[in-house]
Amino acid sequence: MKPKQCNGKVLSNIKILDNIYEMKLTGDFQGNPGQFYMLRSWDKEPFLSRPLSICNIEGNLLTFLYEVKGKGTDIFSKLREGNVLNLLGPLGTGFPLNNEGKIGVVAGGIGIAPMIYLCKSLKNDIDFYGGFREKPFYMDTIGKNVNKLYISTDSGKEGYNGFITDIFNPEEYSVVYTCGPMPMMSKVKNICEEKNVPLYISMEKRMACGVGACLGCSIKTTSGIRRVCKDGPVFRGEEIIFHD
Amino acid sequence: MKPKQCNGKVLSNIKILDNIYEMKLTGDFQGNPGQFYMLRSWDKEPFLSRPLSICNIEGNLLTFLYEVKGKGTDIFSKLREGNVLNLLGPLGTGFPLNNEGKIGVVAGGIGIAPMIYLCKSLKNDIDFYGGFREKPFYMDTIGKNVNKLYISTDSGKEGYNGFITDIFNPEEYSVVYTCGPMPMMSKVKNICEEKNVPLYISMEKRMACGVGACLGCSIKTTSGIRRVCKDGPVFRGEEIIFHD
Amino acid sequence: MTSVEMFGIKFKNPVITASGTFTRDYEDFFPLSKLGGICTKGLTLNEKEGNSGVRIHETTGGLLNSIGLQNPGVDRYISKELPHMEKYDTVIIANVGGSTMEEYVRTVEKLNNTNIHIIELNISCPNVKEGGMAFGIKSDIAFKVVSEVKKVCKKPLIVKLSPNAENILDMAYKCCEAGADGLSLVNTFSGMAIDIKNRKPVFDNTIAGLSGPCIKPIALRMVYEVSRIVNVPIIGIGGIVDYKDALEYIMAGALAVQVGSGNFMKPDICLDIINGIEEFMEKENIKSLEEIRGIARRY
Amino acid sequence: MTSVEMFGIKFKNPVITASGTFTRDYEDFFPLSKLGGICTKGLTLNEKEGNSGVRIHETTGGLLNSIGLQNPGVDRYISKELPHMEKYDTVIIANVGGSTMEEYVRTVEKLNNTNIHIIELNISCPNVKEGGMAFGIKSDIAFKVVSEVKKVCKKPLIVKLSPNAENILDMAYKCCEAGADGLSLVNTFSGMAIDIKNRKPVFDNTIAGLSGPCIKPIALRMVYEVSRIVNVPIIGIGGIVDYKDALEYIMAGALAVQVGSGNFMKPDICLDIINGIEEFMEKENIKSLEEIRGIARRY
Ligand SMILES: Cc1cc2nc3c(=O)[nH]c(=O)nc-3n(C[C@H](O)[C@H](O)[C@H](O)COP(=O)(O)OP(=O)(O)OC[C@H]3O[C@@H](n4cnc5c(N)ncnc54)[C@H](O)[C@@H]3O)c2cc1C
Ligand SMILES: Cc1cc2nc3c(=O)[nH]c(=O)nc-3n(C[C@H](O)[C@H](O)[C@H](O)COP(=O)(O)OP(=O)(O)OC[C@H]3O[C@@H](n4cnc5c(N)ncnc54)[C@H](O)[C@@H]3O)c2cc1C
Ligand SMILES: Cc1cc2nc3c(=O)[nH]c(=O)nc-3n(C[C@H](O)[C@H](O)[C@H](O)COP(=O)(O)O)c2cc1C
Ligand SMILES: Cc1cc2nc3c(=O)[nH]c(=O)nc-3n(C[C@H](O)[C@H](O)[C@H](O)COP(=O)(O)O)c2cc1C
Ligand code: FES
Ligand code: FES
Repeated sequence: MKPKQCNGKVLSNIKILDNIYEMKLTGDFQGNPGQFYMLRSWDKEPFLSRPLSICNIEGNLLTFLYEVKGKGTDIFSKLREGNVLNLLGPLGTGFPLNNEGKIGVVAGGIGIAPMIYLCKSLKNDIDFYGGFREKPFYMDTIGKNVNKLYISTDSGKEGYNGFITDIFNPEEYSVVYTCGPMPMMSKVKNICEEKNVPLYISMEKRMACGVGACLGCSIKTTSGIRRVCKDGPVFRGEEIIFHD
Repeated sequence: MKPKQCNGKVLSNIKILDNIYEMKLTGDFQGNPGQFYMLRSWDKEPFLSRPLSICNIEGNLLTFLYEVKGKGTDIFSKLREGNVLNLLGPLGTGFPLNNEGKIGVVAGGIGIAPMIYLCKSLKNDIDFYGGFREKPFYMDTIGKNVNKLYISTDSGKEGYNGFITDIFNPEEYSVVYTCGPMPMMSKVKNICEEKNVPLYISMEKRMACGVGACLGCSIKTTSGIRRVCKDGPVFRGEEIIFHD
Repeated sequence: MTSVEMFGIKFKNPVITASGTFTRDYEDFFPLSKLGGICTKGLTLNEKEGNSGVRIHETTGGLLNSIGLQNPGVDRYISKELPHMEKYDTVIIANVGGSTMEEYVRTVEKLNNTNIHIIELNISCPNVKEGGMAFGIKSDIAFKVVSEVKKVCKKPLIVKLSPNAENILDMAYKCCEAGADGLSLVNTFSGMAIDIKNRKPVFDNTIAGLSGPCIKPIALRMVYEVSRIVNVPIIGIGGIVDYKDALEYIMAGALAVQVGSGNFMKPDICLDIINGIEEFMEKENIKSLEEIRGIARRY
Repeated sequence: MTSVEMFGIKFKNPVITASGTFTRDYEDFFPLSKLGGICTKGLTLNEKEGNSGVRIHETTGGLLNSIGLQNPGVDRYISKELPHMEKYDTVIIANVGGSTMEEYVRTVEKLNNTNIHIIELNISCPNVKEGGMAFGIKSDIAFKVVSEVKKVCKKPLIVKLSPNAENILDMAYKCCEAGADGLSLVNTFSGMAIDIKNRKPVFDNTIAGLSGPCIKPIALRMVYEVSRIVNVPIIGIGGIVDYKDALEYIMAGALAVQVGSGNFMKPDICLDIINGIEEFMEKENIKSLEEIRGIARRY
């Protein structure tokens, strides 16, 4: 799928929880789970576009799930129905969808965003592990083929009180996919390696171009220096080097 | 009247003609004819606020009449009902309102903006001379005490075909007020000086602070270097030196 | 909590308004005594009318200015303006401009007998054609002018550095050697703009001074580098528009900061910055700015 | 109409993509043959992994980068990447980086035997710790490296100047004396940022390179000044994001321009700039860019 420049028109942009928002755009979109778009709804300031993962695509509807972190996401959160954004995408290399057997998905916080689309696109049986700080969110959207749903919260308000990796056991799965905070993903990697279960990790790094040109998002992997925006964001677990 | 920072909420923002807009704000406003506000409806970019003259104040309603010239006024033109602007004002020294006798007002193009409020505030009989490029606009708002209304257009589409200064004769007036393009005001000054009629000129210069601190708006006058934003924008005719 | 001290002079907080960007005209918007300090417009021996033509041109993230040191001259400033400034309970810094060595010396001599707390020597104004610029560019020339001024100066002497200096480290070092009690940096960057419609430079003077958030990364780098090699107090200047910017300068090694163009965005921006610093200190449990001053230099 | 010529090489238009900001990856978004030229990422003799840690940090009106010359090395570039680049009907400029005189010379020698049209010598990358920087700062050192490279270089040689040069005029002059066939300016400005939460510099390397619209007024001033004193073609670089910016550089004396960070805003921004220049020329009845090149220098 060749990426392209396109416009998206805000259909809805609603607060899900605290500073978590769901934005639905109408337009002509495509993309696979794990791919992302570079977005901007401004002219020259801020200077750079912001990468957001595809959280869902249905027909001409593209959904993003995002957390307000700084300037750019704050501007996004203020968009209203009818506002128009510039998009560039779909970008990057997503999750492989051709695995057999039962699949484990481990997501932390806003890291659930790409996993929603992933769960909807996979034909396999899925166990979903979602780790949250205060309260789980958006879990009603993960799709029908999710078998078991494990939830943890740091607060203990819902589900297991602690880290999701405490209750994650990869032994039943033919493959595991993960996206979330680095410490979580690092732990998932260790657990999967111990049990010899193949793992795919979705990485995050600050981006300028998003298309593979600037080398701003390079990371050192076991297979050399790779660009998160083009060679990733999804990498095989054994490629990723975490510095804990 | 001490200037202050305040907010204005857009009540309406409508296109009057081509790139001429009228914006009405609600808030707590004050000010005299010839005074202006520094406006911004953005965070850091563009960096500077934009000066606009008070076109009218009625109760809690402040009207601006503006022409879209560049970045800032373009952003203004896109504001919608309910949007909020930051204002600083009222700033500067306006027109003296305590003159006796019949008054002549000569305005060119968007230079009519402060003259609307002026005409509404004066108690005197007023003759209004309005020069326009293509078509006159906003002339229905100049108020009831305008005696005669002279219109000229460069296009010849309405009124006298030519410059307003061709048909302006100051002899009947005890004082003349003018605002508009420099060449027009320079001509008005010559005409008034010839006939020995006192003149007040509203000047324009790029501003940074708007409050008298940066000296960015200084002009050389017969009474020394003066700041358009604080000592003006209204100056006595004999002070102004035009470089034709 | 936010207070800092320089030359035995106490500043309520580290936020000072920068020369040429702030006057009493701002008192309509907030009590000026809340400021750490106020720095005057560049004063010269004689009155200056400043430059002709356009004086302000907005750029992305800042502005170019070509004011040209317009000021009433030091005598009139002392007699007419200073009495008003003295009413405020804040530190007053006199910024001194000039185009010859002698002019600097004589202007400073006049300020010796006033209640001004500190003198800031502007050896770097890019907007005066006759000269002045070279002082800020070549460190040997700067050394001479600072030495001469130091001989007569009875107030603490801060030298304000130009980012256009050929070698900012050498410049800083030489100014200190010549007797500077403190350094402030940076002044505006030499820049220009062209009016493509009229096919000529926007400014009558062609070159103007760039300031605002656009210059912050460069200015911060200079403060960081200079603060590693000198032992005098440093005032960080350049593109500060919020408390985070101010804290970056402090962590880079600045004792205080000056806010210039930011005042044009919001007349009481300095208050926001002061409050922001205070809140940050509370949240991070910082008792004195000394705890974080220059902390980023460890790396 | 928009075409320009340098060293007998014809450029369809004066818009070239700047080194390190543009690769074939952009061909998804527009036909690259529309470009005046493409400049490669800085090539070094051996492969370079680039810098660790954060590599990109957004600032007001631009960004800081600390890529650290990541590249596959000149040999692999020539064998693996160049064949793809040659498909495009546009001028290819090889940007050469290095940290020793010998490295520059040997890299250039390898490029001599390729179809690359022009070599751009980057004597100014601020992101390599071992050195390289001094070449771009001291004009005497630049003179040496340019002289050595010139001796072996069989392609037209453009020297890319650093805005961090102590004296940009002297630098330009010396590079021309040493044999530069053309000059391009500017590279990124040395800048930095501090992470106040973690109280340390954002970049592992502390210093990074500033680019984008924020630097335009300074870069434009340098192009203007340099173009007044040298006779070789000049490529203007720094903060160009629309056709008006490009025309400012041309009116300041540039023969062509390079667009860097602007590509990150909009992948086909160069097309917009090319079209904008064309429309401007039509509207203003300009037959050739020569008519307006350097026109603002009259003042
Ligand atoms: C491939 C990819 C997919 C992503 N998908 C999502 C998603 O679906 N939902 C979501 O909420 N977030 C997602 N993120 C993170 C999101 O891009 C950042 O939170 C966002 O860019 C922050 O921008 P800001 O302007 O709010 O913050 P600021 O701090 O003002 O941003 C400053 C700069 O840093 C960059 N930046 C800051 N934080 C991050 C970060 N964590 N990762 C990458 N760049 C960062 C910004 O892009 C910008 O260039 C994704 C990141 C990547 C790389
Ligand atoms: C005291 C005063 C009162 C004014 N009142 C009105 C009014 O009531 N209605 C109206 O339409 N216009 C008025 N103007 C002019 C108006 O301020 C400018 O047209 C406007 O600032 C242009 O901004 P921009 O961002 O659209 O253009 P840009 O060209 O993008 O602006 C760039 C910079 O130049 C400044 N600038 C550009 N043109 C002018 C100008 N003609 N005068 C002053 N600064 C300028 C801008 O403020 C800004 O700082 C007034 C100007 C002054 C000084
Ligand atoms: C309009 C204007 C006038 C200035 N006048 C002076 C001056 O007279 N003397 C001086 O030393 N610096 C002067 N400066 C420089 C500022 O004091 C400050 O060093 C510079 O603007 C950088 O800070 P900023 O980015 O916060 O504006 C002036 C700056 C501006 C914008
Ligand atoms: C991410 C990035 C990487 C760069 N890499 C190089 C490089 O390898 N060699 C070089 O000479 N310049 C490099 N530059 C500098 C640009 O070519 C250009 O000179 C500079 O960015 C200023 O132009 P701009 O403001 O249009 O970006 C790089 C710039 C950026 C932003
Ligand atoms: S963001 Fe530019 S290469 Fe990945
Ligand atoms: S705009 Fe600053 S003094 Fe008038």
